[in-house]
Amino acid sequence: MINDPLSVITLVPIAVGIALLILPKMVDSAEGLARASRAISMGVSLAMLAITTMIFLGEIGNIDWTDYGSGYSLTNDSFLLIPSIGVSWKVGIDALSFPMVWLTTLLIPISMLVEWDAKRGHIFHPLILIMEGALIGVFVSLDMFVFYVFWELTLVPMFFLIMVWGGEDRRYASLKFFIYTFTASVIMLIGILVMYLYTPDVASSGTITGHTFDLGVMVSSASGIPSEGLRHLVWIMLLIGFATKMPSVPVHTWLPDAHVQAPTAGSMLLAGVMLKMGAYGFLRIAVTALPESTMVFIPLLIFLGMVSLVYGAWVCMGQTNLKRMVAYSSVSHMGLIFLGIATMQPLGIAGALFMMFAHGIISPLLFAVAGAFKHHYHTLEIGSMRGIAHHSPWLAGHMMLGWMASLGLPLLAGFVAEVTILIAFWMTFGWLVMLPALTLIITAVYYLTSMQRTIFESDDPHQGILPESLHGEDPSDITWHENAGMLILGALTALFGILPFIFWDMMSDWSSGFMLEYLTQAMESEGVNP
Amino acid sequence: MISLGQLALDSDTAFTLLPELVMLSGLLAIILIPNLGDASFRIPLTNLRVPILIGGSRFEATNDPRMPNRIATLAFSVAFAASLLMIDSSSEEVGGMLRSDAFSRLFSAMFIGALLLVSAASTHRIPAKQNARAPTDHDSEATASRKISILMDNRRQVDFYILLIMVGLGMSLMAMSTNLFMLVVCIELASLSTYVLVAFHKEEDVGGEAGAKYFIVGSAASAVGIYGMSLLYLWSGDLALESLATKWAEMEGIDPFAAFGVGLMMVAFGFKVSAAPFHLAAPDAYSGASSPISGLLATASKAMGFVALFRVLVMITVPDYGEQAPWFLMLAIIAVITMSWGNLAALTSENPKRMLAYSSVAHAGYMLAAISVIGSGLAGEEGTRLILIAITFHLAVLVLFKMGAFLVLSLLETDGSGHRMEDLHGLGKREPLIAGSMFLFMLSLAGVPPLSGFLSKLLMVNGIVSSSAGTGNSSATDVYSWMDTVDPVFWLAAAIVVNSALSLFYYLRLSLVMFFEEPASSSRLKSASSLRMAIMACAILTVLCGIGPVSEWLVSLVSTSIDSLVG
Amino acid sequence: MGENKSETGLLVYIIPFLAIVPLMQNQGWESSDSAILIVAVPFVTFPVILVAGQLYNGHETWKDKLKEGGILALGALGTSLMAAVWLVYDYFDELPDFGDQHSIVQWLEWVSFDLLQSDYTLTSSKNILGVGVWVDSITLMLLFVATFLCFLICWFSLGYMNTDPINEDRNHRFYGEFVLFALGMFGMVLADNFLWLFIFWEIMGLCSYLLIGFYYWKESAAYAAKKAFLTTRVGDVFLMVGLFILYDIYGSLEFSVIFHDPSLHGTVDSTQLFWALLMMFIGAVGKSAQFPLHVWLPDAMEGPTPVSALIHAATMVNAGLYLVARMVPFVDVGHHGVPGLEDLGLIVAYVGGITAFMAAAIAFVQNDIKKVLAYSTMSQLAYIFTGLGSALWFYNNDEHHAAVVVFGASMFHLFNHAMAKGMLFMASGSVIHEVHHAHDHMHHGKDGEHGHDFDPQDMRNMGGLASKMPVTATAMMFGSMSIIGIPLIGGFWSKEGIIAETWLAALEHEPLMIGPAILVLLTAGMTGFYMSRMWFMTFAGEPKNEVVNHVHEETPWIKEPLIILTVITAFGGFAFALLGATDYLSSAYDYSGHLHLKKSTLLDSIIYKLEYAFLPENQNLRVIGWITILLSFIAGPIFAARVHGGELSAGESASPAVSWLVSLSGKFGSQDVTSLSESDLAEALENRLYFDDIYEGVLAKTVVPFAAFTAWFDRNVIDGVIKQIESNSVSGSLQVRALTTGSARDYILMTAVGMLSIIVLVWGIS
Amino acid sequence: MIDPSWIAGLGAILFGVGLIGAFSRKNAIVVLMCIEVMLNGANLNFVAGTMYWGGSDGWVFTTIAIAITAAEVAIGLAIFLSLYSTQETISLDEANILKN
Repeated sequence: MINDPLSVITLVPIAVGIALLILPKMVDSAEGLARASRAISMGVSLAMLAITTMIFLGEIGNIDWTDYGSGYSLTNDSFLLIPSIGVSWKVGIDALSFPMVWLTTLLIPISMLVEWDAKRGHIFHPLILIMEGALIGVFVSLDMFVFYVFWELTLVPMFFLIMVWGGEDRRYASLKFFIYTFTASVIMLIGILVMYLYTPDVASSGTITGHTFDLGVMVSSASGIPSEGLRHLVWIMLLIGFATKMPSVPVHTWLPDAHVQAPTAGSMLLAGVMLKMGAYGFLRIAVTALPESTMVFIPLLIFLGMVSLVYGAWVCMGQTNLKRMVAYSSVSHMGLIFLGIATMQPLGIAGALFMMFAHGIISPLLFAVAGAFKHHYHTLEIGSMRGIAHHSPWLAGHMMLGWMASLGLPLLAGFVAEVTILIAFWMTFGWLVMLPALTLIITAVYYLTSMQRTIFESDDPHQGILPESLHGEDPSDITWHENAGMLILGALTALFGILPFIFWDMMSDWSSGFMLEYLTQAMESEGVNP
Repeated sequence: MISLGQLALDSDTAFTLLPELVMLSGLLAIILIPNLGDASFRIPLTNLRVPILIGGSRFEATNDPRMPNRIATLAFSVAFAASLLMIDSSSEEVGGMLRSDAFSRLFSAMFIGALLLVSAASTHRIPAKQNARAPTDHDSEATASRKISILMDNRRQVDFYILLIMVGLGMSLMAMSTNLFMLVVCIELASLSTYVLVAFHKEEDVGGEAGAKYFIVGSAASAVGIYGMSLLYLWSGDLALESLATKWAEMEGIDPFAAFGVGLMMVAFGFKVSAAPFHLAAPDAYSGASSPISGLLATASKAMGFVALFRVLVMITVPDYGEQAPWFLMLAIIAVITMSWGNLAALTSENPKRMLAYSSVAHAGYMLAAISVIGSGLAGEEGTRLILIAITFHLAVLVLFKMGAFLVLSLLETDGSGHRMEDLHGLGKREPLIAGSMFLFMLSLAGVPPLSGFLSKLLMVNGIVSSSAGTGNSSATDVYSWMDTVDPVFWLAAAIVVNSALSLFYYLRLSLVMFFEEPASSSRLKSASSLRMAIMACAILTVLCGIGPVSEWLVSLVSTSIDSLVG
Repeated sequence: MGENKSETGLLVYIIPFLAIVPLMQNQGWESSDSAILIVAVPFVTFPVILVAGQLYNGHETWKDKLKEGGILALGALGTSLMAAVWLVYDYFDELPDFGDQHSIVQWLEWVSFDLLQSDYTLTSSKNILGVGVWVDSITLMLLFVATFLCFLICWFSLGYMNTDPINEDRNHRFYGEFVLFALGMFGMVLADNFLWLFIFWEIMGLCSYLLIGFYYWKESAAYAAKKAFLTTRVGDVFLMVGLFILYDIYGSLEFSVIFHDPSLHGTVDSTQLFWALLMMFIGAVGKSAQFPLHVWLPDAMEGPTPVSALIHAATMVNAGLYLVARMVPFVDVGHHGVPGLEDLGLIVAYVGGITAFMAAAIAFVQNDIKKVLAYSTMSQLAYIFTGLGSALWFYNNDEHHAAVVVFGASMFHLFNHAMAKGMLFMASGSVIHEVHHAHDHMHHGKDGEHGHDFDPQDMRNMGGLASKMPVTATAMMFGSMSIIGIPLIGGFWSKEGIIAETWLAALEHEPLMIGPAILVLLTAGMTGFYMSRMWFMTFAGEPKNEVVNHVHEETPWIKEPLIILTVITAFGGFAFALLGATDYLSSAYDYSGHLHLKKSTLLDSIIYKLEYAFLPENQNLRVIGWITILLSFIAGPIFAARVHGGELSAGESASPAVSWLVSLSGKFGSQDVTSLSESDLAEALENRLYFDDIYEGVLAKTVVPFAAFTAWFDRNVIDGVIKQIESNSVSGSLQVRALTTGSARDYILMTAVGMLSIIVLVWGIS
Repeated sequence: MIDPSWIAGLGAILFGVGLIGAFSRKNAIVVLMCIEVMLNGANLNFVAGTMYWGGSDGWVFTTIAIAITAAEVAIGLAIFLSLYSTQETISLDEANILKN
C-alpha cells in the first residue's frame, strides 16, 4: 500500500506540523488552517496510528514479528543525506523498536485528546504532531546521525510545550530540561564519534571522513576499537546520554521539574515515550555495540538500577506534589529496566522491554490524572483536598486504576514486566531480589497514601474538602475528552496486563535472538554466568 | 618575486578578479550616480550652458536616496554569484601576490554573502529618507535645518555603502593573498573600514565610543601583528607564503625570530577572530554598532581572521605528523580560555547584542580549539584537512545563523529597541515567524541538530576526536589507564562539550523571553520587507545546511576549497 | 424505598444470565469448557456495572429495577455458581488420579520465554507462564463455597446495601467491586499454577482495599483500607519472592509439573525449598491475617457488612489457607516430597496457635459486634493454620494417616467456618441494619442528634433482640454454635480433628508441638466464651437502649440467605462430616491409595465417624477430645451466660428456636466483672495488645522521616549539585563580565599581557 | 654602514616603548601616537631586513606601512571626534558607557 511506511510516519507528522505552524503566519489566506489545525493534527496522528496498527497486523509489510533472524523490516532504499560524512536516510523496525513506535502513534492522539481544549490549540496540537515525528524517528532510524538528530529534535517541541503551556515555574523547568538532557546527549555524541572513527574505511563511497554513520556498521565495528579502556569509555559516554534520558539516579533531577511544570500532554509524552528512548538507545547501541563492556559494567547497571528503584521510591514517599511523586515513580520504574537488562537472561531483557511498553501506557494515565487534578482543582498538593471522589468520581476511578497499575497490580500491564524482571533477577542475583521486592511495598505506600489524602477522607459523605486554590468555586468532573483519553489508556493497561502476549511474544523472541547474537559470547569471555 | 607593478589588467585577469571588479564598479557607481544631474556649465564669457553629468540638481531617479543601497546590493549580489561560480574554476595567479582558487573564492563568497545580507538589512536599518529637497530661500530656519539634516543623512548613505564595499574589497582580496604583506594590508583595508562602520552609528551615544575602542585596540593589535610580520621578514627575507613555508620546513630547531613573528601575528589575528584576551573590545563594539555591522564583525570579519590563521598557521607552520607546532600549546590554552570566557560572560548578559558578541567569542574558541589540534601534530594530512573543512564549514554557516540573529535584532532596532533583553519579550506573540527564526538561530548557535550549527560543531568535534582518540594506550584495559595515556588534545572535545552545555543556557534564555514573557507592546514591527526576507533566507538555509542535499553541497564545496588550500 | 414489599419479582432480570449455562450445555460444551464462564461472566459484568452506574446514576430504572447494578451482579454470580456447580457435579466423583493429574483445560499462554542456561545456550523449548484450571477436591470445595457464598451475600446485599440511604447512588461501586472480587476468588481457586494463584490473590487484595474503603469519606475507612492493602502487600511481596525461588527450582510454577515430583528425583535442596515455602507462608500470613500481620483485619470491618461477611470472613482470608494447603506435596515424603521441612510445619502451627489464642483473647473485650466476629475469624483461621501446620509436619515425617486426617479436618473446618462466618456476618449485618434503621426512624426529623453519638454496631446498645429478630437470632445461634464447636454442629467435626491431631503430634512425636497444642486447646474454651458473650449481649437480657424496642426484621432480601445458611450450618456440617467430608477433602493429596478411611457402607461410615470423634482408640485423643468439648461447650458459654446472659424483658417472647437458650442464659446467675474489665490486661486487650500502636509508632519514627530525608536529599544534594553549578556559573559569569571594564586602556593592556604570554609560551617551547 | 641588527634593535625598542605607552596613557590621541611608534618599530625592521636580505621589498613594505599608518591616523582622529561629540571626552578611561 505504501512503499516506505516508516518514512511516511516519521516525516509526514513533522511536515504537517511545521506547515500548520508556519503557513497561517505566512499566507493570509491560510487563516482557516489555524482553526482547522487541531482537527488536522488529530486526523494525521490517527492516520499514523492506523498505519502502525496495520504494520502490526501484517497488512503492511507482512512482517513475522517473532522471527528475530529476519532483522529489520520495512527498510527503505537508503537515501544519502550527507554522503560526505556518510549520513543516509535509512529506516527499519524490528521487535525492539516496533512496540515503541506503536506506542508513540498511540499516545499522540490520546494526549491530543486529553488536551483537546488546550489554549492556543492551533499551535499546541501541531507541536505534538512534530513531536510524534521526532519520536518515531528516534525509533526507526538506522543511521546514527539521523538517530541523534531525532533524539535532540524531540527536545524542541517539548521545550515549547513546557515553556508555553507549563505551570508557574515553567521557565526554569524548560531550561533545565533542555540543558540537562542536551548536555548528556552531547557527551553521548562524543562516544558516537569515537565509534564513528572506527567504522571501516569506506572512502571509495565519496566521503571526506572515510567513515559512515550507518547504525549497523557502527555497531558491528565498535568491537574493533583497539583499546579496551576506550571501549569502556565509549560505553560510559553512551550510558551517560541514555541514563540521563531514562532517567536514572543520579542524573534524574531534570525529570521532576520538567514533569511538574509540563502540560498534561507534555508529561504524558515525556513519561510515555521520551524516557523509553534512553532504554531503547541503550539496548540498540550501547549493549549491542559493546557487549563486553556491558558485561564488565553489569555491577554498575545493577547499582544504578537498584538505586533508581529504591531511592526513587523513597523520594516519592517524601513528595507532597502529586505530579512530582508520579515523576519520581517513573524514575523508580525505569530502574527496573536496568535491572532487567543486567540479569542477562532473555526473560529479564524481555521483561525490561515490556516494562518500557507497559510504563509507556501507565505513566501517561498517571500524568493524565495528575493533569486533570491541576486542571480542575488548580493544585497538585497532596493533602490540600480530601474526599474529592465525591466531586470527580471518574477522576477518582482513573486515579485508582492508574495508581494500581503503577504499583504493579496483577492483570494490569505493569505487573507482567515487574514479575518477569524479578524472576530473571532472582535467577541471576538471588537474594538481592529482596531490595526491589521490598521496594514494591514502598511503592504501594506512597501511592495509597496519596490516594487516601486526595480522593478519600473528607469526613462528610456529601462533600469533599476542596482545595483553597478553587476559591470556593465548585469543581467540575473531568471533561469528556479527558475521560475518553483516560478510559482508553486504562482499558489498554488492562488489555496488555491480561493479554501481554500481544507484544510480549515479539519482545521475548527478540531478546532470545539478541542474546544469542550479541551477548552470549561476551558473557562467556567475560565470565558472566547466566 | 613579481612586484606589484607588473599587474596588468588583461581580460583574463579581469575575469579572475570579476567579483572584485564588480564591487569596484559598484563603488564608483555609488560615488558618481548621486551626482549625476541636469547641471550645466556656462562656458566662460558666453551665455552658452553646456550640460554636464556631475553636479547640479538631481534627476528623480538619481535623487532617490536609496540609490546607494540598491547599487551596493546589486554589486554584492553579482559579486556573490560570481564568487560562487568561480569556486569550481581552476586556480589563477594574479600579479604574483593574489591567487584566485576555490579556497579564496569560497571565502570571498562568504564575505560578500555576509555583506549582501548587511546591505539588504541596512535598507531599513539606516533608512534613507524620501523627498529630500534642498532648502530654498522661502524656508524658515527650522525647516531649512531639517531639510539640511535630511540631506546630510542621505549623504551618509553614500558613505555607508562605500565603506561596505571597501570592506568587501579588502576581505575578498585578503582571501586571495599569497603574500603575507598583501594579506596584512588587505586586512587593514577591511579593518579600517569596519572601524568606521562601527562608529558610523552616530545617532546613538555609544556609536562613537564603540568605534573608538574597537579602533584603538584593533590598531594596537594590528601594530603588534605588523611588527611580528616584520620579524618574520627579518628571518626569511621574503613574505611570500610559499617561501615562508619552505623556509619554516627547512628550519633547524625553532628560530626565535620566526617563532616570535608568528606569535605576534597571532595577536593581530586573535583580535580579528576575537580570541581571549584580545576580544575585550569586541563586545563593546558589537553592542555599540548597528546590528548588521555587528553581524558583519561576527561573521565576515571573524572569517577573515581565520583565513589569516589558516594562511599563517597551517600554510606556513604546519608541523609534520607527530611533531608539535610551537604554537600548539598557546593556541589550545587560548582556545579553552576563549570559549569559556565567552560562554560565561554571555550567561548573564542583559543586552542581546552583547550576548551574541560573547557567543561569537565562544565560537572563536571552538574553532581555535580545532585549529590547535592541527598544531598538535596528531592530525596528519587527512586530519588537518578534516579540521579545516570543519572550521570553514562553520564559518560559512555562521554567516547564516549568526548574521541571521543580528538581523533579527536589527529588525528590532528599526523600532529603536533591541538593546535590552526586555525588547525581545513576547516577540513570539508579536512576530511569530521572526521569533521562530530567531529561535532557530539560537538553536543552531547552540549546536542543536538538525541545524547547520550542529553539523559544523559535529565536524569540529569529530576532527578533534578522530585525531586524538587513537593516541590512548591500545592495550589499556580500563578507563583510567586509557585516560592517562590519551593525548590531552582529546580533552578539548570535553571542553567543547562543557561549553556547549553552558552556552545552551543563554541561547535558550533568549528564546525563552521571546515566547515566555508578555510583550510590552503588541504592535507589529516595521514591515521591512528586504530585512525580513534576509532573515527568512537565513533561517531556511540554517535548516537546509544542517542536513540533506544542500548541506552536502556546502560540505563538498568546502572540501573542494580546502583541497585547493592544502592539496 | 419500598422496603416492606417483596422485591423478588426483580429476579426476573437475572434469568438471561442464568440461561447462559444451560445454553452452553445445550451447545455441547463440557463443564471444563464452561469453567471459563465462572471467571469470564463476572469479568464482563463488573466494568459494565461500574461504567453504567456512573453514567446512569440516579436513573429510575437503574435504581429500582436493577438495584444500582445489584441485579446484574447477582445474575453474573448466579451464572458463576451454576457453572461451578456443574463443574463440581462433573468432577465430584471422578477426580483425576493424582499421579498424572493435569490441568483440565488451558486458558491462556500468558507469557512465554527462553532462558539462558549455564552453557550459554537457550532452553530448547519455550517456558510458559500460562493459566488453566486445576481440579481436585479442595478446588471443588472452595469453588463451591466461594460461588455459593458470593451469590448469597450478593443477594443479602440487595437488601442491606440498597436500603441504606447513605449508599444511595454509590451502590454500583459496591456491586462492581464485589463482582470483581468474586472473579478474583474464583480465579484463584481454579488456577492451575502458583503465579496465577498469586495474580488472582492480588485482585482480591485490590477489591478488599476498595471495599473496605467503600465509605471513602470516613477517615477510619480510608485508613483501614490502606492498612489492609499495605499489610497484605508485605506478605505478598514475600510470596512473590517465594514464587521466584520456586520457579528457579522447578522451572515452572504449574501444579502439574511441580506436584508430579517436587523433589526432582531427590535433587532439590531442602534449604532453598524451605525458604521458598517460608516466603510463601509469609504471604499466606498476610492474607489470612495471622500474627504478626494480623493488624489489618479488625480495621477491615470499616467496610460494609456484606463485605466483611464475604471477603474478610468467608472467602478471601481463606486464600492463605489455600496456599498453605497447596504446599503439602512439597513436604509429603510419601510421594516424592522433600524431607527435612518439618520446621515449616512447626512454624505454621506456632503462628496459628499464637494467633488463635491472641485473637480469642482480644475478642473477649470487644463490644463492636463486627469486631468480635473479626477476631473470631482470625482465631478460627488460626485453627486451620495450626491444623495445616500439623499436617505439614506429619506429611514430612511420613505419618501419613495422621497427616491425612488433620489435613482433611483443616479443610473441612475451612468449609464450616466459611459457611458459619458468612452467615454470622450477615446476621450481624441484619442486626446492625435494623438497629440503625430503628434509630433513624426514632430520631426522624431531629437533625441535631442524628446518629453521631449512636453506634449501631455496639453491642452495649442492644440486648433482648431475640424477640425482635427471630430469624437473625436463630441464624446467629447456629453460627455461633458451629464456631464454638458444639458437638454435632458443623464446626465441631473439624475443630475436634485439628485439636486432637495437634496434640497427637505433640504427645507422640514432636515435643515442640506442645505450644500450639496448648494454645488451640485454650482457645477452644475462649471461643465458647466470646461467641456466647456476643450472642447473649445481642439477643438475650433486657434491652440496653430504647432503640431496640423499635427494631423489626423487615428489610427484604436479607432473610433468605440467613435461612439457607442456617440450614447448612446446623445440619450440613453434621451431614457432610458423617458422609466423610474430611476424607474426601484430604483425598486431594491421598494419591497413594493406601488409606481406606471410607467404610464400606454409609452406616459403617457414620458409626466410624462418631466413634472417631467421641471415643477414639487412642487414649490421649480421647482425653483431649473430651477436654475440648468440656471447655468449649460447657465452660465458655456458661461463663458468658453468667456475665451477659439474662431473660428478655417482660412481655417479650423469643421464637421457639432460641427461646430455650435465652431462658437458659439466665439460669447461671450473674457475675460482676467490672474489676476484671478495668484491669491492665483488659486495657491491653482493648488496645489490641498494642500491635497497631507499635507498628505505627515504628513506621512514623522511621519511614516517614526517612522519606522526608530522601526527598530533602534529592532536592538539596543531588539536585543541589546542579543548582550549585548553575549559581556558580552565574557568579562566575558576573566576575568574567566585570573583567570587561569598558576602558580601552585595559583592553590594550590585556592585549599586551596576552602578547607577552604568547611570547613566554613560544619561548618556552623553542 | 650601520649594522641591520642595530636598526632592528632600535625597532624593538620603539615597539616596546610604543606598547608601554599604548596601555599606560589614557588620552586617545596619545595612545594613537604610541601605536604609530609601534608601527615605526616594524618599519625599522623592514628597513633592516631589506638591508640584510637585499632587494627592494622592504622599502615597498615600509612605504605602504606608512600609508597604512596615515590612513589609520585619519580614521582615528575622525572617530575620536565623533566620540568627543557625544561624550565630550577622549579619555579612554572615561568613555565607558559600554562595559561588562
